[in-house]
Amino acid sequence: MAEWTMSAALNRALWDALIDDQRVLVFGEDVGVSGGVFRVTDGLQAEFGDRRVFDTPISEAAIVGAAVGLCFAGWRPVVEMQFDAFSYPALEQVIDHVAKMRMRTRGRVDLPITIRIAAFGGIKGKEHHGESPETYYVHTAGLKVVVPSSPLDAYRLLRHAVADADPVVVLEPKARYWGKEAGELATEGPGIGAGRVLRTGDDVTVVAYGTMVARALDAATVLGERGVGARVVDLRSLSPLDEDLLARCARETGRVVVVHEAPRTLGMGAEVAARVMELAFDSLAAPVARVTGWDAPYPPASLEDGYLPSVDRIVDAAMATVAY
Amino acid sequence: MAEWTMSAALNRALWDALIDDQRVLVFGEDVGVSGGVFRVTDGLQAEFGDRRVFDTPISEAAIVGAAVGLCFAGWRPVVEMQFDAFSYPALEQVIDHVAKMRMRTRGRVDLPITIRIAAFGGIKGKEHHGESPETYYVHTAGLKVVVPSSPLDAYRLLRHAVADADPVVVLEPKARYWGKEAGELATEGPGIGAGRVLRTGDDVTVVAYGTMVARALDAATVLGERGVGARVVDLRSLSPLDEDLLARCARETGRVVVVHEAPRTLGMGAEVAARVMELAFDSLAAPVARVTGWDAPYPPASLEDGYLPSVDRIVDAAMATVAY
Amino acid sequence: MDAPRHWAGTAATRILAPDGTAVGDPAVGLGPDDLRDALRWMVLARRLDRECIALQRQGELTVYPGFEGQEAAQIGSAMALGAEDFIFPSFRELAVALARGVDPVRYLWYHRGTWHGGPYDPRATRFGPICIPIATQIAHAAGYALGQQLDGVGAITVAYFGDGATSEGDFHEAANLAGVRRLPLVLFCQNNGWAISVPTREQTAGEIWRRAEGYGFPGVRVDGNDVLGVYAATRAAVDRARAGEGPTLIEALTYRIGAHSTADDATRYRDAAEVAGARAFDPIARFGAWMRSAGHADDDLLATYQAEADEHALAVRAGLVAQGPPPEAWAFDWVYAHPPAPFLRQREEALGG
Amino acid sequence: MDAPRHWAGTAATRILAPDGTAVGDPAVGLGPDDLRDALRWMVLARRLDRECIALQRQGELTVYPGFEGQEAAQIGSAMALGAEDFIFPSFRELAVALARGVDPVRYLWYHRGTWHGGPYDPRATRFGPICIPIATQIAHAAGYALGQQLDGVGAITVAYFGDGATSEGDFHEAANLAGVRRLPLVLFCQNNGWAISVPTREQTAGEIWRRAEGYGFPGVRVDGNDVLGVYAATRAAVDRARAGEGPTLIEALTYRIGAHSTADDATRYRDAAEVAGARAFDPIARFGAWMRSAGHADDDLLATYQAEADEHALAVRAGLVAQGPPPEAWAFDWVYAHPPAPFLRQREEALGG
Ligand SMILES: Cc1ncc(C[n+]2csc(CCOP(=O)(O)OP(=O)(O)O)c2C)c(N)n1
Ligand SMILES: Cc1ncc(C[n+]2csc(CCOP(=O)(O)OP(=O)(O)O)c2C)c(N)n1
Ligand SMILES: [Mg+2]
Ligand SMILES: [Mg+2]
Repeated sequence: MAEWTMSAALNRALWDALIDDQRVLVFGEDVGVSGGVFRVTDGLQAEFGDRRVFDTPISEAAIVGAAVGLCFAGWRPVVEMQFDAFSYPALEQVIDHVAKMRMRTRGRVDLPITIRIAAFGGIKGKEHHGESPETYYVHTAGLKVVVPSSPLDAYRLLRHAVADADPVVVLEPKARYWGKEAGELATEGPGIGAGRVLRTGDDVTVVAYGTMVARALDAATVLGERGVGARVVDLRSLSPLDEDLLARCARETGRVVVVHEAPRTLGMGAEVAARVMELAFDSLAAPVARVTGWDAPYPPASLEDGYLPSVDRIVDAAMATVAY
Repeated sequence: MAEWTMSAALNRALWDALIDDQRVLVFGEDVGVSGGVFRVTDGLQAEFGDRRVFDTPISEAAIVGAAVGLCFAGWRPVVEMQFDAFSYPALEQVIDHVAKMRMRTRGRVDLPITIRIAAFGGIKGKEHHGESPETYYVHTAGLKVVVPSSPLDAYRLLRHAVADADPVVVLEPKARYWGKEAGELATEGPGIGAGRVLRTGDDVTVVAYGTMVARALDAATVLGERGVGARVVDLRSLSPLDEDLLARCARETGRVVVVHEAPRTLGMGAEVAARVMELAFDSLAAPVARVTGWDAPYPPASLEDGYLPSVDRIVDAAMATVAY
Repeated sequence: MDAPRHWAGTAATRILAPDGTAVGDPAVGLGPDDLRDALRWMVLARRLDRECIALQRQGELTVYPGFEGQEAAQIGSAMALGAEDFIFPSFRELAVALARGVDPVRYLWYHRGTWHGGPYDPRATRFGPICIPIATQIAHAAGYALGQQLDGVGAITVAYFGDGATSEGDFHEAANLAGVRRLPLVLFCQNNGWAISVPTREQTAGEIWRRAEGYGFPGVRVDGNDVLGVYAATRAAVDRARAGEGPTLIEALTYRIGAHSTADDATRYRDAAEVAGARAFDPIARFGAWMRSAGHADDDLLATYQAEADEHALAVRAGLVAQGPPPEAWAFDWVYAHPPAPFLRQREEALGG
Repeated sequence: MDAPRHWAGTAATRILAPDGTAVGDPAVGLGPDDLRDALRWMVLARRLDRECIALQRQGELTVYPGFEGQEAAQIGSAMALGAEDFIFPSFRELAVALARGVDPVRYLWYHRGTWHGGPYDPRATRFGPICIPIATQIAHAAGYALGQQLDGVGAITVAYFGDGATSEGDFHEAANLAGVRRLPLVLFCQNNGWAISVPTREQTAGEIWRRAEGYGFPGVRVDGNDVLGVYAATRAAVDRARAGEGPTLIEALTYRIGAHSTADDATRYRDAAEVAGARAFDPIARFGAWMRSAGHADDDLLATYQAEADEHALAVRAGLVAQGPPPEAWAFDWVYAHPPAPFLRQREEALGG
């Protein structure tokens, strides 16, 4: 069985999308001959030509704005924002147009834009290279936002994103680009809007996404050793959220811990907590616990470990929740 | 006793700040001779000269970026973003620099920047003129974010914001610019970080800010007629949140409704709900209810009334919460 | 009379002098019928603009941004385009929309608060949504032009924007991208002297048309109140773009006779004398004078146009005031092509209640 | 040897030809000691740059962006500044920092992952924080220059940035603002031919120095590998700014000899031949040759500088590797001047645990 890194799986997803739909375009900074900082677009220009895969000037707003215009002309743009923070210059275009243009044109223009962003921390990178921008996108109505946690799922989610008639932001956990998974790449399986249970357990549900999924699984192992059955949910789709899954897990375990790298205040944990409370208040035996980055700017590499949720912090929070 | 519109109170706050501190500068689009779209900077240029109060080109990123540079030179910039959505082009500067520069310089450079934004809906304005951008700012660690709901408090909060050594985003509820309040303008009273109780009641707490405070008060009146004692909290400070007040009210009333115009998902309601659950879970008799704008782009004027939380929706949510 | 201040500096190309005498070759490629159409559109547009201001005063429109004085810039440029060409407007291009065949009632849904963006069909009219976030539409235009180039369809794109828009990063990024890829794009700047209360000289210390050179393509400065000059300049840019020679930046010097919008009080920042002076450069009077002298128009024709314009304006009014609020469901109906389940639940919550 | 491709077009001003012969007047205002200083800084900087690459390979730095080939552009411009002038750098200006007196160990904390932004004191050194979000620092520089202008202190500001940065909206907005307010600002662009993998010709179809005209101030194109030419051009711009005549855009044509950073493999997108060709234009060899021929330097002096550079590099290395991780509390210590209560509770939660 083939073994895939997430980078290679994403590369293959773009490759297959470019084959399947002649209207797919891939562009951004350094995605062409160089093949991308994380090699996700490696070889695409050689294969598909510089008409369909090309570099742009360093102009994030124009990259996204041009994608909007291309949709009017019936194209299906896949754009890359090189790192999380470098998507911010395009936020006006994303919020004002990408998210709203279909509504603004009363459905006459679909916006099948995929915005790929190398996101999240954990690679001891420089400042602006470790941010978790999901809140900015998830709060923006009109977008869909997904985060893969494994190579095979990255392939699936990116294929779904590119095929979707609506704009999808794909936050690629850069700390996982080189993680491997064996299996066949396939689009079948849970699509956008579905979470998945990666480990069963009945005492507490640990909700995570992206890089934090592996930590949640490690924490579940430790919890198992301590006699606590932790169910691990990979959210995958931050917008829309899989409400049914969250409600079911909350009802079945009565205790929920949510984990993310982003600062706590108005991080995804806030929405998961609020939604779980709305959907399953009577089943909750303890408050939903948030294990998150701190409400401070992402720190220098030397302090990264203290900022990101560690296995210990997840375990402690789960234990406290169970003991509540 | 003098009567003040919020526009006039804000104008006086800038006036007084310009007098009190010679390093205060006021700039932005149309703030000079025109005096601002909502007259908040009316007369300031005539009084303080175009050295301290001046128009800029239509360059929001450069307006905020220049404010950052001015802080290095020891100035205290107050910048205006003309409408909510027109603050988005500056988000990169806000997130990457305004929020982080003090940390980045290890405290050697303070960032006493005030970013005033005419925000929120309810004036039957055009698209991009009715947005609630608070989530983008509140989630961004390193900022402070306040929202006045009345003229006297607008004066107080803006004075505190300008005087603060940290960057403060002041979201001015444009639907309230012409609302009046009688009294003396004063800086004394609750500062940044403090909420306030505007109406007492023991059955349910309704948390709101900005324009929604008046609706919450109206709803409380209706609720009172139905025998439900609704306490109304004006949040005022979205970041930092007044955790003590929220915890106390949740404990005392056991039921909380939070109201805002922004879309529900990752709107302030999510954070209030999560925080209340963390701080007062055992006291909660019902899930925190969120009465909010829908998870859709802000609609055209003709559909605004169906989008914004109405008194009815607040009353219904409170009744359901009380009956839970 | 002095020309508006922002017309100083490099002389703009023109074919008709302000008094209507030809100072260049009026044979720009428009036949007598086309010329009369140009005049007719300008008359129609001005009349409708005034009707809109009245409609706003009467509460039938929310805020309305008038374009009086800019008719030549808008009609002259619009007429230089082919049916397949695509326009991305700003928010002040009702005259362009008219000439393009966009239903003005639908267009005005925007200013009535009935609908956002493009209430008309942007694909069918090849006229993009009205765009308020300054300069963002220029990037859309660059993207659309890129799509045309990739499709090899020989059509071109025009972006309209104001002097103030040239200060935004999006203008710059889109223009630079257009240069790098030699896009079939015309960047049409209506420099009307004002961006709300800020005069062009406080917007930039340079001349706008000169920006083009830094992007590696030509810039031209044209008298925007001379419809023939505008047509010729736009036509040249369009032909260039269609021939694969890349973008052109056109700075059309015109003047905003009215306030920024019906919500704006221009007397706060602008001398009445300036406006009065600018009226001497009126584009319709100029073109009308030439049309008469060239024998293409006479009093009767002008009276016919005026009558037609009255009728048109009243028909638009009637269509508009008949328009009630849209169904509540429209707040949800087109947000997503594939609406997610939680979104549909909210829709239910909103509309069921 | 052919000059790098992006040097084509308008000829750059230069004082020393690539072989070190003077083609302009070398009396730029630098005395023999200054000239020797310039050479010494260039030698020191190159040696330190190479040390940094070694340090990165050895795991003592995280990613490091080298500047080999750009020494003349950086040292020549830095030497044209007065002590009161303020610099807002990008992320590749270690040579400028050195000449400015910034402690290189502190500077390198950045690349070691010890601290973000400006680990040194930006106020004391008058050297702003290292800035990675492309072009954002140019707006800071404009703001600082505005502050200097308001204070009437006669000092000026310099923003450093690359060719790629000129495609960002922030470059444009800041430059335009500088023009409008005639700010005492020098916009110093090191056009090193590449923005990661993208060559300048794909970054823009124009010439960068020509952008200035559109903003209403002068642009100049200088041979960035000629330290005297760079000094003279910067000095002229600085004098202009100091005299209240406003900004200047300098495009210094140079070449990035190394990869974009230690994380980048330039062989994926760049021919070895191009780099080999560019080496023939080496700025240190050029200046060294002239210094010898002018009698300002000889083998002994160069050997001294080289020895000093070795020593310096090793001292920096020693200082750097001695630097352990900072205290955990630093993640919280400077976020706010007045830390709010909930923030302090989180700090407690983080550090107490
Ligand atoms: C990004 C953004 N910032 C600010 C505004 C507010 N605004 C609306 S129109 C306008 C002036 C535009 O001037 P110009 O580009 O010259 O066009 P004109 O109004 O003269 O047609 C401004 C600042 C906006 N719509 N978008
Ligand atoms: C806003 C933003 N977008 C993208 C990047 C990623 N990035 C880092 S360096 C670089 C190239 C910069 O090129 P140039 O301005 O020529 O400077 P040089 O690297 O040649 O010194 C890019 C695209 C970034 N740092 N910031
Ligand atoms: Mg204008
Ligand atoms: Mg470069």
